[in-house]
Amino acid sequence: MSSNVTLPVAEEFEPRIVAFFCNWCTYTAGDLAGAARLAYAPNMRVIRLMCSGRVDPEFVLAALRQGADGVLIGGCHPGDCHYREGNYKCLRRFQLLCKFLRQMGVEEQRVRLEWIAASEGDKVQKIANEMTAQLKLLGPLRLQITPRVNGRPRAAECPPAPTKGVAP
Amino acid sequence: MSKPKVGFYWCASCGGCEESVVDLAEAILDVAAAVDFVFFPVAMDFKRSDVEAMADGAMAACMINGAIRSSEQRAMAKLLRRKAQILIAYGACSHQGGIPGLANLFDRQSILQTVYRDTPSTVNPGDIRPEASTRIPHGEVELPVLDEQVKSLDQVVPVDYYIPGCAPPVQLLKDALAAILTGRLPPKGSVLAPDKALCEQCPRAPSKPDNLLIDQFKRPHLERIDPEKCLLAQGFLCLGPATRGGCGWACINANMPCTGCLGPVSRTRDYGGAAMSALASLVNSNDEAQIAAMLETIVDPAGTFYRYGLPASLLFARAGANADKGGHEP
Amino acid sequence: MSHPRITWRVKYQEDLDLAFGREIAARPGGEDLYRCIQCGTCSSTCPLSIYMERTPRQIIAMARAGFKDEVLASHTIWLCTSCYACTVDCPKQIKITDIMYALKQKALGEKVYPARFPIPVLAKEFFQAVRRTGRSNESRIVVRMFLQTRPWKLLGNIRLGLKLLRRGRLALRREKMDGGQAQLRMLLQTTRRLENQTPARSPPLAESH
Amino acid sequence: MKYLYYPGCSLKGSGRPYEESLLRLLDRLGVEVAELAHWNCCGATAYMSVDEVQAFALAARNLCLAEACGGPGDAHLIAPCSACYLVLNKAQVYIRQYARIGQVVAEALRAAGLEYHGRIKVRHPLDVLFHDVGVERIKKAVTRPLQGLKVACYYGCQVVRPYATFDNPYNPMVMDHLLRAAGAQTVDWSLKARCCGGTLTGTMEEAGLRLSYILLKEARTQGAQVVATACPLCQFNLECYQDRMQSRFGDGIEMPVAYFTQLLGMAMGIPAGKLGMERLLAPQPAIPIGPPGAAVKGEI
Amino acid sequence: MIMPIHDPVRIGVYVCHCGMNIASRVDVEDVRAFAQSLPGVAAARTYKFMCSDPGQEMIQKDIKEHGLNRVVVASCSPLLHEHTFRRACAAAGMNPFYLQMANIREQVSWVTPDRAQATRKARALIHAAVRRVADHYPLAKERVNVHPAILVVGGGIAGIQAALLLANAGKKVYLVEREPSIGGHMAQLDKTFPTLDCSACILTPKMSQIRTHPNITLWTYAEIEEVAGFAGNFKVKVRRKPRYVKEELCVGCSECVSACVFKEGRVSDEFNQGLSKRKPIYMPFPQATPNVVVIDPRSCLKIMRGKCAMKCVEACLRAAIDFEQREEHAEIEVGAIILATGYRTFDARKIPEYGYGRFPNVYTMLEVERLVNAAGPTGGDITLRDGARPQTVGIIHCVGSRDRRHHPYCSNVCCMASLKMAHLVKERTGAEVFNFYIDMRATFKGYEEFYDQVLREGVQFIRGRVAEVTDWAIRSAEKGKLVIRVEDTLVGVVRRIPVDMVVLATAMEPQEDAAAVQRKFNISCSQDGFFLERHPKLGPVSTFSDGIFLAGVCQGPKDIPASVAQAGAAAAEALCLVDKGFVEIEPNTAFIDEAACSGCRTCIPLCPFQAITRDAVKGVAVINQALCKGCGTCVAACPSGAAGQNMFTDAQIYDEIEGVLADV
Repeated sequence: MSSNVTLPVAEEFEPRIVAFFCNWCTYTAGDLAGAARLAYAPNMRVIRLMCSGRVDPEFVLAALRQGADGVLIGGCHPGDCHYREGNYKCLRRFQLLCKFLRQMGVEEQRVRLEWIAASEGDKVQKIANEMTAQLKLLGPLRLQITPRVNGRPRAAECPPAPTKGVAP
Repeated sequence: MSKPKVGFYWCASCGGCEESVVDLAEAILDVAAAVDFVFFPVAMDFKRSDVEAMADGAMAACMINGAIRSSEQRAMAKLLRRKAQILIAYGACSHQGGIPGLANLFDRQSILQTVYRDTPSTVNPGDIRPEASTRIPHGEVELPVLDEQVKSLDQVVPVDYYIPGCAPPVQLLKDALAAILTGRLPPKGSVLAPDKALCEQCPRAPSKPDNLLIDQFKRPHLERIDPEKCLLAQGFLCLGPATRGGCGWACINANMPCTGCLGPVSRTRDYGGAAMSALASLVNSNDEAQIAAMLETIVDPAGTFYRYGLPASLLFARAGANADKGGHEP
Repeated sequence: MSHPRITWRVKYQEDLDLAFGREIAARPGGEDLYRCIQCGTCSSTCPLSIYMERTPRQIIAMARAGFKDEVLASHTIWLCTSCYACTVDCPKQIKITDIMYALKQKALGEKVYPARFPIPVLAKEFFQAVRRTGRSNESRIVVRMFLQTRPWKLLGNIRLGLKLLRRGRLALRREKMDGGQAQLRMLLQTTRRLENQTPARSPPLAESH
Repeated sequence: MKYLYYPGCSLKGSGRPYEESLLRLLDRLGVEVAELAHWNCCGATAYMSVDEVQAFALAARNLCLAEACGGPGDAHLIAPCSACYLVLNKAQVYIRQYARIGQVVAEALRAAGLEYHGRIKVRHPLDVLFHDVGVERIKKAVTRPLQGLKVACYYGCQVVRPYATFDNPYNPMVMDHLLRAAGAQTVDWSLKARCCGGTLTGTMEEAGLRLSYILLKEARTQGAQVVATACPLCQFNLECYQDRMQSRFGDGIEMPVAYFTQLLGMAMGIPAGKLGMERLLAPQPAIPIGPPGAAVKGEI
Repeated sequence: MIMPIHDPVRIGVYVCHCGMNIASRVDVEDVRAFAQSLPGVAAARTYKFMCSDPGQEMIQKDIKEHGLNRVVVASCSPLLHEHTFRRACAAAGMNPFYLQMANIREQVSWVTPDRAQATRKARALIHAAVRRVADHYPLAKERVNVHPAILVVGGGIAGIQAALLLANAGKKVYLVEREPSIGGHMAQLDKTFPTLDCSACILTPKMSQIRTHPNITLWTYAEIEEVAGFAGNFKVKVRRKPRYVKEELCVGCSECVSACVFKEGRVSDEFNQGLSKRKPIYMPFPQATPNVVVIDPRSCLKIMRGKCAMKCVEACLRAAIDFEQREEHAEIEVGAIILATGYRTFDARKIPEYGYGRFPNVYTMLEVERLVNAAGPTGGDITLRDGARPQTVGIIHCVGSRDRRHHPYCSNVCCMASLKMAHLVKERTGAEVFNFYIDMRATFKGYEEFYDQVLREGVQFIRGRVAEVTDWAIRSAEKGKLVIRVEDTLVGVVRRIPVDMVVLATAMEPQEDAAAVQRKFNISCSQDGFFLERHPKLGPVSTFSDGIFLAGVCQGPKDIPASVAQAGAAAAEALCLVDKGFVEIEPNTAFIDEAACSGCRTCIPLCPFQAITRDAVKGVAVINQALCKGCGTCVAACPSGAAGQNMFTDAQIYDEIEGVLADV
C-alpha cells in the first residue's frame, strides 16, 4: 500500500442499531411514534418478534458479529407481557448475556433491554435518540476480525439447514 | 497397494490429544498396520523438511490438534493443508480454539507482560522478551512470533472434518479412522460425532424433573454431589443440554458436570449463547435484583460457557482498541 | 376639554423576532416554553404580578411570538424575586423562574434595561463582588448599587446601617474566603472559557416524569 | 451523624444571630457540626441572573469541598440560608439533568483540581431538626417552655420549593411542629410560604416593602406575638424595615421577628446573649418563659 | 410444519407511495431499483396506494404472469395491512404466508425527516424482508369454534347498553358489576347536558330491563378473578362477594333497614359521596338494581363482633337475611368479553392550593351533583355545610386535567358538566356564578347552543386557571369568604373574587385497579392509564387481545352519548365474532424437530401455557399446537436448536439481521 493515498473526509460515524421489538407492546409503540410523527435518529432497524421471550442471546451476538454497533431489545413492561412471562425470560437471559458482554469488552450502552408499552411512542423516540447519541460517543464496536478462510465454513457457522426452503 | 499415508501434528495444545491416541491401546497396532505414518512428531522422527519434500496431496489424511497462535503453527497448518487430501481438526483446540482460546479475553501485550514481568515467580531484571530473531555469537536464531489472537484451525486453513472433544473420546477416533479407511465419510465440514445433545440417553436423565427451574447455582468444588441425580437438578451448571453427545458421559460418570468440550450441535450458531439462553431461562425468579443475585454465582460466564470455544464464537475475542482493524468481517 | 388622544396600534410580523423565542427555549429551563397554554396560573400565583406592567403569562406569550424588544425592556423580568411559586404551580411544568433568569441574562447581555434601574445593577455588583472575593459583602454591594443608581437614597439608609453596625450585623471589612481564592478563580475562568466555546444551552438529557 | 455546615455570606453579616443561635442550639442538642473550610458564595439568586452556569460552578465547588471532607459515603451539608439551600440543591439537579451544564462544570472543576461525585445531601436546619433530631429529643431538651407564645411560623419561598422535599410546599408544618415542641402556640395562616420581597425591599421599595408588610400584617391579624423565620433575608426584610413600612403605609407594624433557632434556644434555657437576641433591631419578643425545668405538655 | 420448496425463489417487491406519506420522504423509485437488483427478485414495482384495489390487482397479476412465489410489500405497519395483502396473495393462488411486509411508513417516512437517510433505512428494511421471505414456507390458519355467550364487565351506562343490545340480539350475556347495584356514575347525576333530561329517568328503565331480561345473568357485588383461554373460548372465574342477603328472596321493602339496631346512619354513604350517613344494612340508592339490600361487613355488629340483637332478621318477613352466606365462585365460558369498567374522579386533595378537605365549602362536582339531586342528602337544596344558601359560587374547570403534574389529558366532559352545574346553581339558588376555564370545549351536537344559553343566563366566565383558593382576606368584603385568585387572562389583570362555595370539576381518571384489570385481561393501557384501543381510529373498541372489546370511560374520558355509542360498537364487534362461529388462529406456533431434540426438558417449564410435555417413549419434547400461543420463548431457550417457530424461524430472523445490517 502506498502511503500517500488521500483518505476521504471522515464522515460522522453513524452507528447501526438492531432492535428486536415484541409485537404487542414495543412494535406497537413504534407504530405510534410513527403515527405521531415523532422524528428520531434513522440508525435503529427493527425486527419484529411476537415476544421479547423469543430473543435468543445468539441473535444479539449475531447482530454484533454482523456489524451492529448496538442492539436494543424492547418488550412489554414487567407484568404486562401478552404471553404472561416472556419478558421475564428475556430479562433473565439478558442479565447473563450482559455479564458475558462486559467480559468481552462490549460496553453496557451497546446492548440494552427496555420495557416500552404500546402507548409509549415517545419512549421509542427517546431511546432511539439516546442510544444513537451514546453509540456515537462510544464509536464503532471494534470486534476483532476472524479471518474467514476460503474453504467451507464450519458446520456451526452454516445457516441451520432444516428450516431453509431453498438455497438463495 | 501401498497403505494410505497419514500425518498427525500438534499446535497450541496440552498433549492430551496425543494421549487419546495412546488410549487406543492395542487397537493402535491395527491402525499402524492399516496406515503409513509419514509425519508424527510426538512419536516418530520426521522433520518439517520431510513434509516439504512430499508432493502436494501426498498424504491421504492429516490430523492437527491444538489451536493456532504462532507464526510457526500457521505455517505448518498451511503446509499440511497442501500436503493432505483430507485435513481433520482433531480435538477441541483445533476444532474451536479450546482452552488456549480463552487467551482471547486478553491482548498479546498484556499476556507477555504478565508472563515476563508481573507473575510473582518471574525474575527478569532486564525485562527481556522473546524476539523474533536474536543475534548470538554463532549467528542469528529465530523464534516463532506470537499472534495477536488464538484461532481455531479452520480460521487459518480450510478444514474437512472435525473430531471434537478435550481430548477426543477413543470411540470417535476409532469411528473416524474406520470411516477414512473405508471411504464412507459424511459431507465435508461435518463434525464426526452424533448431532444430538448429551442429555439424550444420559444415565441420569430419568432423575431430571420435567419442570426444572433453578433456585441456586452451585459450584462443584464447594458442594457434595449426589452421584445418581441429574446434575442440573442439583443446581450444578451442567452444560449437557447444549453440548454435542458422543463422549460417553465420561465426566458425568465421574460425578462431574459437563463443561462442554465437544462443542455445539450443528444447529447452534454460538455455543455459549445457546447455553446461556437455556440456563438463564431456568432461573426461578422474575425479580430483577434477585435474578442478578443468582447470576452473581456464575462468576465467569466467558470461562464457563466458552471454555473450549471462545475463538469459534461469534465475538471471537475481547473487543477493543487492539483490534486488527476498526471494521467488521467483510 | 381636549379630545382623548387616540393612537393606532398594530404589530407587523416583520418587526418581530421569532428566533428570540427559540433562543430562550434553548436555554436550560426554557425547554417547555412552547408548551404554555396561557392559563394564567403563573400570573395569579405570583406575589409581584400586581406590580408588573405585563403579567408573566403575557411575557411568555410575547417571548414566543417574538416581541423581543418589549420583553427585554419590561420591568416584569426584574420584578421576579425567584420565589418559584409559578414554577411549582404551572400545570404544564414550565420552569418560568428559569425563563425569567434567561430573559434577565439576555437583557443584561444586550444592555437594554432602563438607566439607573437598581435591580440589574445590584445583580451585576453582586456578580462582580463574588468574582473578586469569592463571597458577597452585603454592605459594600448595597452602597455601590445606590451610588450608581440613586445616590440620594444612600442617606436614608445610613441610619439603618449604623443600627446594624452597632449590633455587629454589618461587616465593614471586606468578607473574604479563608483560602482557595486561586482555585475559585481558576474554576470561574475555565467556566467562562468553556461557555464562550459552546454555550451550555442545550436541552436536558432526560426528563424526569 | 456528623454534619458539615455551610454558613453562606449572610450568616457572617446581617444574619449573625442566626449563626450564633443555630450553632448553640445544635451544640445543646448534641449535634456535631463543622464549618466547611474555604467555602465560597453559593451562587445565589442575583448571580443566577447574570450567568447561571457560573452560578452552578460556584455551588459545585462548595459541594466538592464538602465531599472531600465527608469521607467515602454520603455527607450532609447544612445550609441555613434559603437561597444557599436552593442553589446548592438546584445545582445538583441541573448538573445531572442538563448534559452540557454538567460537562462544563465538570471540566471547570477538573481544571481547578476538583471532582464531584454527587454524594452530598444538602439539608436545611429545619429538615435536620425535625427529621434527624426529632421532636421528642427537642421536647426533652426544653427546660423553659415558651408557655403559649403565639408564633407565626414564616418559611418563605425558597426553602420549601421547588427542590425541597422535607415539607409540603403549600402548607409547610415542620417549623410549627418544632416550636410547638418548645411550648409555643403556632398560628394557622395562609402566607407561610409567600415571598417576603427578597432583594426588592432595597431596590423597589414600593413592591418589596409591601410584600413584607402584608406578611407582618396578616401575622398580626392572626394574633401572632412574634414571627419566626428560617432565612436571613426574610428576617432582615421583616425586621429592619418596620419603621419604613410605617412611614410608607401609615400603619404601624411593631412585630418582633426572630429566627426560629433563637426561639428554640430560649426554650432550652440558653442565655439570650448567646443566641444573638440583642442583635435584633425590632422590639424584643416578650416571651413568656416558663419556670426552669418545666416540661412541654400536651400533644403537638 | 416445514415443507421445503424446490421451485426457485421468485420474489415480487411492491413499494407503496402511500400518497405522499411515504413518497415525500423516501425516494421510492430508488428503493424500487434497489429491490430489483437483489437476488431472487423477479419484479419490483411502486404504486400510489398499494392497499387500493388496483394496487392489489397489480400484485395478483404479477403472481400469475411472472410466476411469483414470494411477495414483499413495503408500505405501512404489518399490524395495519398484513391481512389485506395476505388476502390479496391468497386470492391469486399463492399461500398467504409467502408474504412479508417492510414497514417503511411508521418506521421510516413518518419518523425520518432527512430524505437520504429515510431512503437508506427503507432500503435496509426491504433488503431484510427480501432475505427473509426466501425462507418462508406455506402455512395454514387453524379454525376454532366460538362459544356463543358474552361477558360484560361493569354495569355503568356503557355496560348496561352493551348487555342489552347483545341480549336483544339473542345472545346469552353475563353482566358482572362489583358494586351492589348497577348504574355506575350516571345514577349519581341529577341532570344530563345539554338537554337537561333527568339522569335517573332515562337510566332506570334500562336498569330494570337488565334485571328482567331472560338472556342476561346479572351478578352484582362480584368481581372477575381470573381469565384464561383466547378469543372465542375464554374461561372466566367470577367471585361473588357475600351480601348476607338472599338475592332471590329480598323484595327491597327495606323494613330491615328501619329495624337495624343503629337508629341513625353511622357510615359514610358511598353513593352520596360521603355527604350523608347510611346504616350497616342499606339499599345503595332508591332505584338500585337489583333492588336488594346489602350488609356492609365492615360496620355490621353481627359480622364484626358476632353479637347483635339482629333486629333486621326479625323484621324480614321473607327470611332473606343470611349471615352464613359465604363467597361464591362461578366459572363461565364465553366467546367474547366487553370491558366497561368506568372511571373514578381525581382526588382534589392533590391540589392543595384549592383547599379541598381544608375549607369545608370547597366541593367536588360529583358532591354538588348529589346536593342538586332531589333524592340526595339535602333533598335537592344546594346549601353550604352550615345549611346556608350560597350567594356566589365559583366553578373551577380542569382540576387535575390538562396538568402535567397530574393528568396531562383533557377530561372531555368537565366543560359541559360545569356549564350544566352553573345553570342548575343559578336556577336553583339565584347565586352569582363564576366559571373559571382555560379553554371552553363545547364541541358536540347541541353543546355550543347550551353554552350560549348559559352565557345568556348571566353566568360569569373568566378565562384563567385559578392559582389559589384562600381564606386570607384583604378587603372587608372578603372576610369569611373563600377568595379565588386568578388572572383574568382576557384582561391581563389579576383578580380576587370572594365566593361562598367553590365547585371543583375534577378530572376523570382510570379506576384504581385499572392496571390489575389490564393484566387480568391481558390488554394494554395507554400512557394515561386508560385501556388502550387497538387503533385510535380504525379499532376504537378493539384491544390487542382478540375477542376483548372496550366500552365507555375505561378507554378514555367521554360523556354519556359517546359511552353509549361506544357500547353499541363494542356490542357489534362482539356479535360479529360470536355469530361468525369460529376464529382463525395465526399459525405462529412452535414445534420440535424430533430428530434434533435430546430430551433435555429445558423448554417444558418455560411455557406459560403448559403446551409442552415430554414423550416418554421417544424421549423428546412435544408441543401441543392447540395450546401454543406462539411467543417463542421455548425456541429461544432450546440449547440444541431443536425447537422452531413457524413464521419466526431462526433462519428467517438471522436473515433479517443480516439484511438490515448489509450496507446498501
